[in-house]
Amino acid sequence: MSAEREGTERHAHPTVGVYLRVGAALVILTVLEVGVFYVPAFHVVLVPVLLVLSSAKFTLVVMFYMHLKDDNKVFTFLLGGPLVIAVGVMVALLFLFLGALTLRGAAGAG
Amino acid sequence: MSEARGLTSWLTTTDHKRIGLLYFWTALAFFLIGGIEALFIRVQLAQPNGQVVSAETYNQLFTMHGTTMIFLALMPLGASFFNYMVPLQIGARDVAFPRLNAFSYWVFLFGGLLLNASWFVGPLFHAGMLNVAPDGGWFGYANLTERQYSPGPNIDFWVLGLQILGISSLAAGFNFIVTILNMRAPGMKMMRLPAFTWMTLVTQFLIITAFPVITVGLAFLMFDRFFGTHFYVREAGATPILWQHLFWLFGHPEVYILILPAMGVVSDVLPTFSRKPLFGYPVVVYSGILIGLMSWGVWSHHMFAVGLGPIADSVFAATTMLIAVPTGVKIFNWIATLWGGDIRGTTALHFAVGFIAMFIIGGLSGVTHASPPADLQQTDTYYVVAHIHYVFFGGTIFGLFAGVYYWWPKMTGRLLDETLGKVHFWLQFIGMNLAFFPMHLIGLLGMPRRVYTYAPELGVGTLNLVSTIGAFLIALSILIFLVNLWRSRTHGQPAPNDPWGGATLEWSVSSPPPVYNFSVIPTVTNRLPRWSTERHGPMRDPPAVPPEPIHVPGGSWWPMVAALGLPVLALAPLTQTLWVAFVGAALLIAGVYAWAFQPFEV
Amino acid sequence: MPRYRLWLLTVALWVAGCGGPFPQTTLEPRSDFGSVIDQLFTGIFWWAAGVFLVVETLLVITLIRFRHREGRPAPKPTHGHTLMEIAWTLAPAAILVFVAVPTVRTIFATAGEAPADALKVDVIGHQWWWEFRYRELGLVTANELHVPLGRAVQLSITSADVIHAFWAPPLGGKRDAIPGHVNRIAFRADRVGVYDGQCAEFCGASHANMRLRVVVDSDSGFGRWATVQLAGPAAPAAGTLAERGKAVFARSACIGCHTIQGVSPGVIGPNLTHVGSRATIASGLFPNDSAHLASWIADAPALKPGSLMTRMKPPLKDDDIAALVAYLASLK
Amino acid sequence: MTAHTSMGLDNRKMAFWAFIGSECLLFGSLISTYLVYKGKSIVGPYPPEILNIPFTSVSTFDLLMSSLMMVLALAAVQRGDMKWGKIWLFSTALLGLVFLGGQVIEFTDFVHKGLTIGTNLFGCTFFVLTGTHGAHVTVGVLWLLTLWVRALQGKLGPANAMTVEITGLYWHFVDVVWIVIFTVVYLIQ
Repeated sequence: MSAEREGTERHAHPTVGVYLRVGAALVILTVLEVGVFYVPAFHVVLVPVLLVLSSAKFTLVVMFYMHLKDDNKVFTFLLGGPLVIAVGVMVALLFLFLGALTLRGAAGAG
Repeated sequence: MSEARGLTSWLTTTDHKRIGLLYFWTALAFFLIGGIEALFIRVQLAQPNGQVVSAETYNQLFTMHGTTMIFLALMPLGASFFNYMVPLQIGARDVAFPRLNAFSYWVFLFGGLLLNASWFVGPLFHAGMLNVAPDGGWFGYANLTERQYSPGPNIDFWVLGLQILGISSLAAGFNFIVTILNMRAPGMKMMRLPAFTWMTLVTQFLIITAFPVITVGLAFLMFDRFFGTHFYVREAGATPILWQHLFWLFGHPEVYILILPAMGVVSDVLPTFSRKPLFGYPVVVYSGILIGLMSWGVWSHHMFAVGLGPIADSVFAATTMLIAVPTGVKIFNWIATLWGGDIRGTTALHFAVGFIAMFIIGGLSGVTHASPPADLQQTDTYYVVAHIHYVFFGGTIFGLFAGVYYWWPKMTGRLLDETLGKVHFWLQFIGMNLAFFPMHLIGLLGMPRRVYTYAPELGVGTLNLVSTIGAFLIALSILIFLVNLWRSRTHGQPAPNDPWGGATLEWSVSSPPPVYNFSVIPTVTNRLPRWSTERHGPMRDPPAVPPEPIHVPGGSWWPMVAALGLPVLALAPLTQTLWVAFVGAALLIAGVYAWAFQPFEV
Repeated sequence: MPRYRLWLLTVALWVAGCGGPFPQTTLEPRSDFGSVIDQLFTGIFWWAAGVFLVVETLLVITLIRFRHREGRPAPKPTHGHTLMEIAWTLAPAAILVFVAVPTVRTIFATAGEAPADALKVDVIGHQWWWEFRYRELGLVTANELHVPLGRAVQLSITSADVIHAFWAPPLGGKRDAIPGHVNRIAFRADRVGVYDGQCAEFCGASHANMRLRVVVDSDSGFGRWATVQLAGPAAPAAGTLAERGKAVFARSACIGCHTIQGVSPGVIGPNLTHVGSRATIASGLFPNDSAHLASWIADAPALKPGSLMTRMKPPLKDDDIAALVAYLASLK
Repeated sequence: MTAHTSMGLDNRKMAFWAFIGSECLLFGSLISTYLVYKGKSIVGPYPPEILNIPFTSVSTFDLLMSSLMMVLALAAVQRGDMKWGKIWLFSTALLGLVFLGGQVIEFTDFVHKGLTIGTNLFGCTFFVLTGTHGAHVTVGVLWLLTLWVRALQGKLGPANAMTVEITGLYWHFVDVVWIVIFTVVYLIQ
């Protein structure tokens, strides 16, 4: 056996207690999201607040329920690489389509 | 442990080597079909006002030529080598998921057959033969492909066929990523992987990320055509440009999906025949990864004429030009590999060097249309046709032929004839330059691409005739290649384990390898295991007879049954018959369940 | 003419044996827009040619010098060289700077802006013909674009159906005609003449037959042309064949698609008010003479696959067609 | 069966993560399209007139809870507690079914209010995006029920914990996608 083989997989899964606490956090975050949506005072910052809250939920599920936090980094890479590309593509497309007016600038085509 | 024989054993096979051969022969058949389509195109254009085929037929020919060559010939020829060589190169007994591998092949075959069936099934749609093949171009620009402008089933075949082929590529992508990351022999660290395996890995990452995008684009088109949505319909407030973005988001990575495997082959062939390690191996690997990454940031350079605005044009021009850097680095490393070597001019080396020489031209003309204003004169003309053929023919096909001549003895146990091989090479080399070089001029002189006819006043008749002659030279060279393949069955010299003195693991087993590949899984201690360098001697080849019995997994029908569900599902919208959809779904689900619960040990 | 172009053309002529003229060449620009693109391309071409020569020479020398010879000692297993790697990473990057800077400069210079006094023309692509609308002059024509010499022209390009691309190579680069979008190009023609062009984006069955001509007139010539176009249609003299043709036109399906000012309002096909003044018919496919016009009217799809102008049902009688031809030819 | 692998990781699990990576691009493209076409509909109904936030919040809550059930099922199977393993697996599938039922009610309601897949760009993008998600949920429910039946037959035990873990990966990913859709489609109008 070469040194590269690191033996069988370590099962460093969280305990049921952690699962329950994460579940509670997810519920609270969802309540916050819906709450923010209904409070007029928040409407100025609605989009950034919602994006932060939903990323938090996303991260919690991926880290704890999908065990990425303690699992092999290869899995993080297999999710993270494409995720970065997907987000990059999304931002670029929004820029190309919605930013068209400013982007076109001198071209003035629109 | 002896190999099963007979038709059933091939239909149910899960052996990566057999699947590799199936891929090879199927892709070769499609390559010939695509080539015949190309000859029709060239005959039509041999002179102005050509009358050989009608406008409608011509549009089907160039659409099917592009689609066939890209999805049914070049990608699967690459896949044939992934299948056959990657497990051998990493010291594995098979891929990670042998049945998924069979599934990929069958899906590819059925998808290809569905696409090509469109040539003949016109009468079923109350149209003539040769009337309902896809005719919207391999790029299928909306809104021309919408039902309003393409009412027939032509585009339906294209959309459904590509969706099916995408599933095949995706399944193979997951399979090979896991195989390469997780099935390596002891000691085969990532930076000891042969360059071909590395480029395969990068290619698979591009496949699993790029294909979902085209899947979505095609799904929108499918919904527009069948279910009355308006994803690309201007009248509903949508824009057909969305299709172009989705298509090229996939399309540019696709270009590298086609070229990276060929680069990998060349990176393996050059060291073997110059008897020198690949120069700058880590740099070649990293530049391959970089090219893969950068291919995600350049797609809009296919759309400079769309009018995205000066800022977007500048950004995409810059990223596109930057890609030339890692590509150039690879070329310099290949030349440096040859430099100081003891170069044996085998056919495989001829093709590998031909790849470099021709790919340089394709790369440089690529830089000329990375510049948006210059591209405004070049895009959609024959200049770009010249460019893509220097990249795909001079590049990918030369690279893959290098692979064929290099690995044929390993795959069949017979050597190909070197004299015929060199005749093939030189004819193909001259033919391709005759066929494609004049296209640069034809384009600059103002002939657009995808035209079934052109006016004599354009002044490009003679150049087109030269190009047509070149195309027939290529056809002749391919005939010689086929003769060579055929003759090798009976006249080819039996191949020893290692006819070339290769450094990588595939040469340490018999030709063709036993069904279990390695009698003993090798333990790898360095990057060139079979060579002696200043630091180490060659490793010992595994014994010819396994010291203990090796379990070889049996075959399975279920991957094929599940795969068959997909074309049947596709028939439902094509024929507007609902019950067919249920049959297809039932086949797919039954196949998957039976497969999941069938005992299968690797 | 820059030297490289002479060289290129020489090769082309030598191969072609006939040697042009090349009415759609991109290598002899006839406008400011065409010229800046040409200069940019020339620069990049020389860089590319230089790199091509250096690298291919290096490759060939390597192959000759290190070809297999009996008794050659085993090669030294060199694995790489960091400095060289850095060098051949930086070298192409440096060259690209020389390509990128003029590129970006030209992008902004050719972004489609024209001076306020530019002649503005709307270009609308149709399957498979071109419509040109001169907004200020209030005139509409098809397939033959007239522009004055030396005056800036701004084209606003769009499409009525699928995506096309407007391209008149001697006058500059192409731009896509996209339904729902307007793209602009601007140019100033610098030589009187007739320049050919054609649709450059695949747009269906008759994509190859969607041609166009740009006529660059002298200032006075353009004025004369515009005056003629602005006038109403010529009324055929009583008792002539042309007058009968007008009657045939008015009672047959023609009026559903074609405009003749004061006669019919159709907008699906090209405006025919002054069709007799055009040099070609069927979007640049055929010369505008009575033989071609007659066969075009009789069966357009036979001459132009997929043409929306279908065969007349019931077919027009030969003498009706002759009358129609006379009428259309009279519409100077 | 865990064959010895070079990274010491389970093949199927690795393939599944690659699949999930691939799915990121699938949903990324769908969501991009939704955003690009946001506000481009020429005719109504428009999102604010039709989206029912309280209803969908309950669906979201339901799907989050199903994810919690899923991890509890995994934990139970891993420690060999097949009684609770079966209970949690079934609850997960049940909550998935409830979510699907909610989607059916939502879609029917929209159609009654005049929004079909062909009505406008909002209809196109909304139905294809959430429909694709719903199709994923459907596959997940079938998968979970299959596991549950296997468990009832006594064919699922701690030795198959990896199968349950992979099912969980899929299920959580479907949940995560919904988290994004809920925010992007429903809350950011």
